[in-house]
Amino acid sequence: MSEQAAALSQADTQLTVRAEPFDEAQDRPVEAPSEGGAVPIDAAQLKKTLEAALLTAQEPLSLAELKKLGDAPLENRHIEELLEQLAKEYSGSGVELNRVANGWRFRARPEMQPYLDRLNPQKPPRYSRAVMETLAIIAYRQPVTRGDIEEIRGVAVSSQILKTLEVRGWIETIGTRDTPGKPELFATTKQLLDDLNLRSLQELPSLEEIGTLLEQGGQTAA
Amino acid sequence: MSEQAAALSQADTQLTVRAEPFDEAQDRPVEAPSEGGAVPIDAAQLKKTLEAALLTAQEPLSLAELKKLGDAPLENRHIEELLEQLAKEYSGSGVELNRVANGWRFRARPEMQPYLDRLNPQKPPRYSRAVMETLAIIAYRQPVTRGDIEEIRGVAVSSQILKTLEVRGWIETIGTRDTPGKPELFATTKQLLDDLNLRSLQELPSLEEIGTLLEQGGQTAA
Amino acid sequence: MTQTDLQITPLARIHGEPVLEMPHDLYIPPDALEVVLETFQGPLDLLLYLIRRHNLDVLDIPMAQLTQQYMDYIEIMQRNRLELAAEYLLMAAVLIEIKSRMLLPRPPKASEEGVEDPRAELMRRLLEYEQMKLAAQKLNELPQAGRDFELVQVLIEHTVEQRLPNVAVEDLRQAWLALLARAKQNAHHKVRREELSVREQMTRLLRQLRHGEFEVFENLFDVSGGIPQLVVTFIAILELAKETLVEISQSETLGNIYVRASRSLIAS
Repeated sequence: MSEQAAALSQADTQLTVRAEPFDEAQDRPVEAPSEGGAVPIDAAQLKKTLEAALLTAQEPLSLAELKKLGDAPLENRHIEELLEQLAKEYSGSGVELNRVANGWRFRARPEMQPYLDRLNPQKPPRYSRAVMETLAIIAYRQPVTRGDIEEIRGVAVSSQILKTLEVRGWIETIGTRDTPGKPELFATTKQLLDDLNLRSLQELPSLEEIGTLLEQGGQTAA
Repeated sequence: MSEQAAALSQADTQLTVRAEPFDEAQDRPVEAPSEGGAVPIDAAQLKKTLEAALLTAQEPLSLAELKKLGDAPLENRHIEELLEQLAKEYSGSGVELNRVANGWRFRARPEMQPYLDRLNPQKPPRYSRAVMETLAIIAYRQPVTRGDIEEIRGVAVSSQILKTLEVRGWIETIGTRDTPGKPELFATTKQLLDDLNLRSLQELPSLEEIGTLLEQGGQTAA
Repeated sequence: MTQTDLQITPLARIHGEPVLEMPHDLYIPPDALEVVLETFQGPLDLLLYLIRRHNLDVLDIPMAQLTQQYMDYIEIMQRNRLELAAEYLLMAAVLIEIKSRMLLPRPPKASEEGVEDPRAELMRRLLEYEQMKLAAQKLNELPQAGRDFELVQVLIEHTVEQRLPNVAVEDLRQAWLALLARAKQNAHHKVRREELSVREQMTRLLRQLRHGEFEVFENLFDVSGGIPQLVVTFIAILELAKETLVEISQSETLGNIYVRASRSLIAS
C-alpha cells in the first residue's frame, strides 16, 4: 500500500510526456512508436485509476468522463487501449468490463448470478389478503361483479386489486351484467388453473370441506 | 463467456472431494497433500464467485454469507485462504480487499480519491465539530445517555445532532438506563467501523495516544 | 498574559482571514463576534481556549485570572446583545463560586484529610472535555467511506423478470376461510355454499356464448362429461337465466331452444 502511495505521488509529479513510449506490460520501449500522439507516462497508474473509477461508478463511464482521470490530455484511443487491457485482465475473473451504449462499465458475469442470488434470496413476494380474498371470491363464485365481491368482502375492492389479477392473467372480464351500470363480470382463467396445477375448478377445495374446517373452530356455519 | 458458463455448470456437477488436491495456480498435483481436510475441488471457481460477490455487494460480506457461495459446506479457513489470495491478487490494482467490522469488502484505494473526485465533485458534507464531538463521546464512552454527552460537552446536545448520526447509521440506541426518565443509551454501530475501514472499536485511536492539553503543554500529569 | 502560543487554532475566520484573538479595539463588528461565538462549542471550550491562549496551568488554574478573562468575554458578548447560551452564564457562576471558595480559609481539621481543591471538579471536566475534543479531531481525520475513499460496487444485472407471487390452492382455501369467518360475524353477509361445478359451468357457458349469437341449446352440453356433467350444465344454464345473464328462446313449441348471452354481456 505504501508502495502504491509512492507510485501515485510519483505519478503526480512525473506526468510529462515521455519521448519514447513504453509498453507497460513488458516495461521496455515499444518497437513501433505510436503515431506521434502524446502518450501518458504512467499508463499503469492511469489504468489503475480507470479500474478504481469503473469499479466504484454506479453508472457506465463515458470516454469523456474517463479522460478526466488523466493528469494530461489524453486521446480516446489511449484510453480505449487501456480499457481493453483491463477487460482482458478481468477475463478470468467473476466480473467483466463491457462497453455499453453510454460508456464502459463492469458487471458481474451472468453465470455468477445463481450464486449471487444466494446472498440476496429475495423473499418470494406475497399477495395481500385483499388480493387473495378477491381471487377466492372470483374463483368460487364466478362470474361475479365487483359489487358482488364487495358485498362478500364487506369492503370496497380497489381497481388495483382487480388489475393485479388481470395482469397476472388469472381473471378476465367475460361480459357485463344487465343491471344498472352494466357492471363487468369477472371469471378466472385457464391460466390460473395451470398455475395452480389444477385441471378444473372442481379440484379447488370444496366449500363444504372449508366449512367443516371452520366449524372445527367451534363456530356454526352460516 | 460460454466457456465460463461451461466451467460453471461443470463445477455444479463435479462438487465432490477430489482425492488428490490440485494446486489451482499451476494445475498439477500439489506436492504436500493438505492436512486431510475436505478440499473444495474447484477452488478457482469458488474464488471467482467470491470475487464477483464481493465486487457487487453493497455491504461487507461476512464469512457466514460468503460460505453460502460454495456448493458444498466450507470451512472458514478455506474461505479465508481464498480471500487472502484474492486480496493479494488485487494488491497491484486500483482497489483493495479489506476486512472490516461486518466482514470483507472491496474499496478503491484512498490514494485514488483525488482522481475519483474529478468524476464526482460533490463530496459528502463534513460534519460540524458538535457532531464529531458527540460521536467521539459516544464512541469512547459508550453506552452513554444524552445527559452524559451534555455533561461532558458542557452544552445541550440538540436532537438534530443525534439524528444526523443515527441517519448516517453510525449510532443507535441500545436500551435505556434504569434511572428516572429512562434515558436512552447510545452506542456506535458496526457501520461506523465499516465506514472508517476498521474491524473493531479497539482500532480507534486510543485515548492514551490522543493525549491531552496536559501532555502537549509539557506539563506534568497529576 | 503571554501571547506566545502559536498553536492556537484561529478563533474564527472572518472574510477568510483567521481571527486569532479577540479584537482589542473598541469597535467589534457584531457579526464578527457572532462568528467568534459560534466557533466555541460551549463554556468548556471557551475556558480551554483561554487557558491555552494565556498559558495557564490546567492543574493549578489561577482562578482570579481565568474568571476575569471569562467574564470579560461574557461582557463583550452581552454588550453586543448577542444571545448567550445559558450554559455560559452558568459557567460564570461556577467560576465565581470556585474563586470565592478559594479565598476562604480552609478549616484546619479538614486540611489534614486533604479537602478537595474547589477547582478539582472544573479541572476534571476540562480535561475530559478536551480529551473528547481531541478524539473528535482524530476521528474526523480517519478516512471515511464516501469522503476519503469510495466503495466498490459492480452492477449485477438482474436478468430475471420481476418475480410474481406464487399462490397455492391452500392460499385460496385460506382466503375463503377468512371470508367465511368474517361473513359469520356479520350475519347479513350471507355466503351461500354452492356447487363449484355449477359456477364453473356458468363461466364456461358465458365464454362459449361470448360471440353474442344464438347457440343451439344442445350444443352447450358436453355429452362426453357424463350424466352428472349434463345436470350441472343444465343447472348452470338455469342459474344464468335467473341472473339474466343469458336469454333463452324457443320460436315454436318443440322447436329448437336457443341460448345467447344477454345483449349487455357481449363484450365490445
